[in-house]
Amino acid sequence: MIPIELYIGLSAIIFSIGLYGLMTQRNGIRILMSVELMLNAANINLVAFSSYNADLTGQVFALYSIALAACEAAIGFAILMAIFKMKGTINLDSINILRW
Amino acid sequence: MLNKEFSFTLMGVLTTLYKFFKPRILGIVLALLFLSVILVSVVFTSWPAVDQLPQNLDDPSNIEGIGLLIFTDLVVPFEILSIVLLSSLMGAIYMAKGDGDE
Amino acid sequence: MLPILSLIVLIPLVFAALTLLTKTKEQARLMALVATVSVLILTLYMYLNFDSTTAAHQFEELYQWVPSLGITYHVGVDGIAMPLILLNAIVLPFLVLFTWNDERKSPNKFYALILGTEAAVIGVFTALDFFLFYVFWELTLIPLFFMVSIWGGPNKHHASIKFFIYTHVASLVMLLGIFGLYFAAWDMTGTPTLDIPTLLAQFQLIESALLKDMIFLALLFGFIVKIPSFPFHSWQPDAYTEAPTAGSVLFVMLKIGGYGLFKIMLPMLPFTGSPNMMITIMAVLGSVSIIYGAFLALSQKDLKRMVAYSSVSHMGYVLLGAAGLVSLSVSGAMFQQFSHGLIMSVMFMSCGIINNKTGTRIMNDLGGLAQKMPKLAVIMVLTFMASLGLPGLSGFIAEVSVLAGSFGNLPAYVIIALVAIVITGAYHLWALQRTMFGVFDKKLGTITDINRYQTLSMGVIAILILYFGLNPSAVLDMMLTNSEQIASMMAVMGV
Amino acid sequence: MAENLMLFAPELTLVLTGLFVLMVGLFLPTGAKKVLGYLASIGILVALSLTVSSLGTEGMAFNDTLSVDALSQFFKIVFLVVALIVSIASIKYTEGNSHTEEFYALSIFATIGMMFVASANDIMVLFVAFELASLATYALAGFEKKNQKSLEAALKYFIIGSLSAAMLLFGISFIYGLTGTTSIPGIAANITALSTSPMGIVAVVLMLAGFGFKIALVPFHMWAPDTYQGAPSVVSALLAAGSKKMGIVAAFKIFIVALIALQAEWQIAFAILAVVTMTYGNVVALKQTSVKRMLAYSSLAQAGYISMAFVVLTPLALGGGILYALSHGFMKAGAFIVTAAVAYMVLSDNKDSEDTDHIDNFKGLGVRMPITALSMTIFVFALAGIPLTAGYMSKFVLFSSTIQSGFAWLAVIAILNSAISLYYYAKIVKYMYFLPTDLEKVSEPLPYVAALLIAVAGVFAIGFWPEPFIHWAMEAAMVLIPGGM
Amino acid sequence: MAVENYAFLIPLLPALAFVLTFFFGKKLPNGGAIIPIAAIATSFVISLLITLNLLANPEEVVSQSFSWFAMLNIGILVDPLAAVMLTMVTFVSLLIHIYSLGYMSHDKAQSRYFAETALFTASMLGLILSDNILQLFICWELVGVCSFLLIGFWFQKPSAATAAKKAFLTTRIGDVMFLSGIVLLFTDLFKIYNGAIPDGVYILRFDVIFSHIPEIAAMNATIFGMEVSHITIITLLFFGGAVGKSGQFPLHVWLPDAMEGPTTVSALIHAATMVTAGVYLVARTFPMFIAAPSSLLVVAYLGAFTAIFAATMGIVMNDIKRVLAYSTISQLGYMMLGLGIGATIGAEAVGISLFHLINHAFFKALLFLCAGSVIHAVGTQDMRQMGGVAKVMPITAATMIIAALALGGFGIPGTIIGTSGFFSKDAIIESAYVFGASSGMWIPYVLSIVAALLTSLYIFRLIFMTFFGKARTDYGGHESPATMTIPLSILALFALFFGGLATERFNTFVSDTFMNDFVHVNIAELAEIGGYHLGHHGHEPLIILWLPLIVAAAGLLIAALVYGMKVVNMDRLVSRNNPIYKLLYNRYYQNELFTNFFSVKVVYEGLSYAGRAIDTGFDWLVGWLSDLVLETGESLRQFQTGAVQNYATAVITGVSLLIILIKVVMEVL
Repeated sequence: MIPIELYIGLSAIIFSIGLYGLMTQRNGIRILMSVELMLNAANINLVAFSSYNADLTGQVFALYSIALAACEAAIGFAILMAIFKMKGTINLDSINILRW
Repeated sequence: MLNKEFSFTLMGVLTTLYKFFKPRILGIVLALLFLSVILVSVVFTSWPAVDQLPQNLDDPSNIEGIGLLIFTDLVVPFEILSIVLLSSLMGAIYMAKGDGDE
Repeated sequence: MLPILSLIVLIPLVFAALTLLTKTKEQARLMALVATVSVLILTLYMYLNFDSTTAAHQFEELYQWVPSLGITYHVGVDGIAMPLILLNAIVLPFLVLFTWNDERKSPNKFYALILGTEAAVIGVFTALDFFLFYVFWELTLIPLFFMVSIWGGPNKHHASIKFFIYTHVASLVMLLGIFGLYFAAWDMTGTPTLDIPTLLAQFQLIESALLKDMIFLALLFGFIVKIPSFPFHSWQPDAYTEAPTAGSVLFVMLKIGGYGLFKIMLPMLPFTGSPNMMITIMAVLGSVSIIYGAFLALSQKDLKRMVAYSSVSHMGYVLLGAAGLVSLSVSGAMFQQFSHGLIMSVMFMSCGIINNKTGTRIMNDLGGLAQKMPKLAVIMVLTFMASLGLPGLSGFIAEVSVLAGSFGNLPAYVIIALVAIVITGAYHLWALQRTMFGVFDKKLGTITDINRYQTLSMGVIAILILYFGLNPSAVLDMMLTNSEQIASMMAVMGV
Repeated sequence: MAENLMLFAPELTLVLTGLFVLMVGLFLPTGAKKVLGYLASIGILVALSLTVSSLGTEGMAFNDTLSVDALSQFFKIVFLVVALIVSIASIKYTEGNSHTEEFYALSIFATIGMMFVASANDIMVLFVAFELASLATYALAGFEKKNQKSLEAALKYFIIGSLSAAMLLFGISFIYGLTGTTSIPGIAANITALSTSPMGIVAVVLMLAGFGFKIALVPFHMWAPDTYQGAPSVVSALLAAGSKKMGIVAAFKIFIVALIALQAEWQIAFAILAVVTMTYGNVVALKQTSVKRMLAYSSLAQAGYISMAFVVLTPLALGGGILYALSHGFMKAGAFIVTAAVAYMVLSDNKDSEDTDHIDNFKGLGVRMPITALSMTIFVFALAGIPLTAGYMSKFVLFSSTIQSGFAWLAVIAILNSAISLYYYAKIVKYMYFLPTDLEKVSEPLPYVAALLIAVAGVFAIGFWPEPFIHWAMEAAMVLIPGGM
Repeated sequence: MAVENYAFLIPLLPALAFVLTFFFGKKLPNGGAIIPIAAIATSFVISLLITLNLLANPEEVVSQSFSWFAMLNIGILVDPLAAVMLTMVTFVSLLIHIYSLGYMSHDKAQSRYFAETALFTASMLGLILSDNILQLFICWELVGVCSFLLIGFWFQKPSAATAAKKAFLTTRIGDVMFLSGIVLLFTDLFKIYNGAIPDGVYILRFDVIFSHIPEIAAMNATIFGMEVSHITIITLLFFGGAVGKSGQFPLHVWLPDAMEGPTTVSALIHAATMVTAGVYLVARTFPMFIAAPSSLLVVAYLGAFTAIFAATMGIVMNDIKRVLAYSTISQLGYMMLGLGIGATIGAEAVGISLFHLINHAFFKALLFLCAGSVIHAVGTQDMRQMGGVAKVMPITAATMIIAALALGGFGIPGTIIGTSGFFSKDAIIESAYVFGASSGMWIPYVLSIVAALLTSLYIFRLIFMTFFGKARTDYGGHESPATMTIPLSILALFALFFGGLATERFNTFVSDTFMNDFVHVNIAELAEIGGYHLGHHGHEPLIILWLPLIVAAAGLLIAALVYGMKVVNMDRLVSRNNPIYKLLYNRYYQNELFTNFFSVKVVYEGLSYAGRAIDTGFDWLVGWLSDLVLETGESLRQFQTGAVQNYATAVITGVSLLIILIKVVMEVL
């Protein structure tokens, strides 16, 4: 039997990887991927807890959140596309006219 | 060029490592900090339901339960999700689509 | 019964709005005159019907406003407020007359702001609810801020911002004090109220001496910045100097700091944790203001700035008198506010005229103006004499009451004030000598005497200075009634 | 079921309005799309009047996943009022735009999301509705897709939004794991496992990050200035005035109702964040040259004030916070609409203007657009807390309750902050009235004026006659702490 | 008809005249001079009638009080002391006004002149009439203001404006002391009544004050380790006021400068009004002084010192008016000395002093008016440019010599033959002798004798330099018109005969001031409070009676020898190389010390600029604070880098740190 700590540990690691990606990457797509990673880490948690709590709500939640992640990705890509169309790049370093 | 790629001197390794880590070091540190905070918390938490895991083993398929839940107890989020989908679709299309009218 | 107090606040407010809509200078000034004169008439009516033998509030009106927080619309006047309302009501029509022929941009806004200030200041004096009090208190800021920023001198932005922020911070601290009082009373009685008399009565029931001291000090801070007293006076010379003449006069009318001192601080004083410390604070600030303002006035080159600093010095008497805690000193301090209002308004009008006609206020560049402007010279000499405390004029009554009244309790501070009298005389005379007397400088060009509106307005106020100097009882009686009440409370508490 | 639906008539009206606008828009030529704005406004107005008329009704619906009570009613009114102001103002903003229907549909959907958050009684509903409000506004922020700033605003908003959504979800997952339920009252009932473990703090902070993103609390605020500045002004109004309040109501529900057992933890967190946020917001706002950015920082500061309600946690404080939310809705929406009007003015002077939100454009506004300038004066004075405005009334209740509960230090900091804030608010007024301009007077577009007047009316209504509003706010606060702690 | 009931008109009529003349004088001939003249004449008549009535019935003092404000009142009190003063002031003022008709006839601002002199007279009359100390102070200050206005009458002259300011400020230093005394007195009385003053009791009225002298004397204050009675402090402060007003050392510096006004104004100031106010104040509050012997000593010593101090300077002045000015200071010193020796002779001191005051008023007014007449004719004030004026202006010369004789104090002891100054001044000198005899303190007496010598010397120096010898410059002069000479003649008559005629009655009449229905004090008992007994008049040796006359004659002789016959060459003495001459000529460098160093350097440049620096400091502090906040804002802005990864970093850092922070805080709490 796998202790739940391991699931949570896994999800925490995945989440941290997502965080790391978010902090260091310059490419918009990679950023999006990092976000997906984090959302899915949370999903792992939800499903694991659902299972350990013998309660299906968590799994439903996970489903919803997958859908939300998809929506988010869609919007994110659309924004990146718009930016690409205007500037020809999705390198986030070049997007900092709004500051201070 | 060749010389550089195949140099396995200690200095070279260190330089490469340094170049790799320098822009990433803050991210790594912070991610590790976050991870450690979570993990410490996880370890010091007494999780309640460890023994009860096998309960679900007799019905490995949850699809039916999930379906029931979606359309009974949790119908509201589902409905809202539909609006979310619609609006994100709308938003995505609007953002992504070229300007035909120009 | 006519809701006379509401009327004297509402009339200027409504007319201010109407004045904003006018197009020409003629309409605007007429509006302003009508409004101020009607306030004057109502106030005189009130004054004549005022019973100066009682310290109770008169002409009260009370309506519920926000019952859940204990906020009411409660107005009324007593012997502390009445003279100050009278002061405003008297000076404002003449201020309008004074500016009758002036040319300035957007006169409609100008007169609207004058009326707005009048409404707000009178509002403070009538309010018997802390909420209302604070509302009017803050409202006085806005028109004056605009007054300075639109029509002010070359340094107007700096001055207006400084004034605004300085006094706003003070008001906020005062608000903290009000909150403290409000909730301490709420906790005790279980019902929220912001009614000033009720809260003042409940203040003594608060158990924690520390809390009482904090409340007292917070309120005191708010008031003394407005007075203003050393060391929180530095907004005042800038604001007074940069303001247009009418603005300076309005600033002078803004006697709300001292009013709060008498109305709110003194009834609370004997019940604070350490009344003696509070008295010392007030006395020290008062006497230091007196002498410090005097020295600074002496060092000024700019006539208007000198007058502004002299105001710091004079308002020191208000604090000193309040700290004296004898009915004579307290009423003298109240009278000082009243008389200072009259005197300073004429002084600022004189400064304004001199600045207008000669284009400078630097005293060394002036001189011999008495030859060209004899009428102004007469009025100016009279008011300067009043300001330096010449007997027979109103300033003296106030000073002597404060000094004689306070000496018993605060001898050391009174001696400081007495020393300052000489300095006060010095800078006044020096200013007179350098502006009015001596050889007329041809560089100043052709200079005509003041016009008849200015003569009328300044002359009438000057005559009032004389009148109240000879017959101080006209307002001092009602002040005495109230200050005796305060003093007797001190006596009961053994302070 | 029917009663359930009746409870949600305002939401349903909005959904129908959104869909209707979207459908109609498809068949209309660009020139005629102006009518969509009116349609949307009418729909919102209907929803608003339905909400107001149903004030006082209470009830649970859909297996207790949604609840209608004083709190949700109050915040629904806040969102609807903001939506109404924004939608009226947008009539002018979207004029001549071929994508009007998308704009209106998205803003209405975002409003629906906010309203569902207000009535959510289940953390899952709350999360999904939260995401609805976020996702719809991501696109809105980038609505001017030819404008680099707008796109950048959208991107930053989106990335930080996704991050905080992930954190929120992560936090929710822990709460779910340790309490075994997603129902808000259920969590409160099963809190023991969470409150006794270190996971409690983690969950609280993760949730805080999620909501703090919306509320714009330091350090989760960093998107806000950029986005408020870059996004179209009307959208900024919706974000600052509406979606910020959604974060607040969500935090109210989660922290005060569900996680009340962890009160000590999140009170500390809120105390720190409130102080840091209000100070940072005010201090940084001092030197801004973009009015929208200044308003964004001011909005940060206001969020800091509202957060004080979490620290004090008395009925009066919560009532004050809730009242502040409403007042801030009026003031901030109004102020951003003013920047929209100014942007319109600047663009009508010069089509290629870049910095439409620069404070220099406010020079002489008092002459050029008198109504707009006067409204702006009222809004900034209200934000600064000048009496007889909504801002003062709310500060009065909130700050005074802080003192009442013995948090005098917090009140002192807040009051000092509001003194500092006066500097930059006064600066705007100074630019509008005291700095000269040689440009002509501009006719003020009716929609903007109408929106501004609504906001001004709201500001003065609360300022002059606060009694009913305080009453409602207190009732709403009582929902959160029934016992009155 | 009871003329007493109209006593209030005495100051009121001139005050009214001021208003009328000020506003309507320009339209009337002679600047409306007739109004004040008529008003003052009426006042004079009333005063005279009251005085005569009082002479007949010393008990019938006039006293009327009205409540003013708080526990203070306004009222009038005409007792013998006030009555003689009133009569003198109205009389001299009337004559000066008449004289001014001619003297000021060419001045454009005539009406302002007459208005201001009327007010000046009115304030002085009000001062005399006051029945309470506060009202006295009020009029006291008004007198100061009028002097300010009149000294600065030709305000377009910078020197006049400066002199006016100096006069006002210097006297104001004294006024502040006076006011301090009133404040202390008030506080003490307030304490005595324990704050509850019965209705109808006006605590600053003289009768109330005097009746509480024992209680006040019982109060003590510790100053620099010394126990001082409050009565001593109060009287010293009052005397401080008198020092300022009456030009006693060291506050006399304004008096010589006050010559910047018209000569008639100088006459008014020096003879009738202003300067006598100080003496009057001490006389009026004499019962208090009696109870404070140390104060009386101060009065006596300072008076004697001033008498000789001013006389030394009078010798070397070349400006005719300045000589007279120093003479005034010196004579006022005599009056103070006369009061100061009251510790020995009791209430009689008031009589002696007042007698000299009255006589001095006559001959000093006469001296000034004559000097004015001479200046009017000659067109200069410098005596070195005069000489032989007697030939041109016989009446003026004659009257002035009479005045000089009066000032010098010529007369035959033991008879009633003598100039007015003789009777009063000798009385003071003799009292000083008595004082010395009873207390062993001889300094006042010695000083007063030497001063008598100097007095005679400087006044005859003036006479000889001005009227005799050859004309030193080419001036065209003529005798003044009748409006000027008639007042001169009248005054000359008084200067000659008044002393002799009044000397019998005067002392007792005035000394009775403190023994009537209104003010009833027992001087002897008060002296007991002060801790001493009044002395008794012994019989002075004959030489003491004759000594003043001898020194006066000696002075006359020296003046005649040096300035009249020029038997002694003064060139060596009168030179800048002679340090004593230099010291005297530069007036002991008071101007440098008081004005330039103390007022300008210490007060103006030192203290006020220090205050200014402090103020700038406060401003700077506030500015610095606000700049700090602004700068903080500016630097905090930099955190907002614009790079979205940094934003994410901030969020993540925030989350991690917040978790740790809360944990830490939870542990700590």
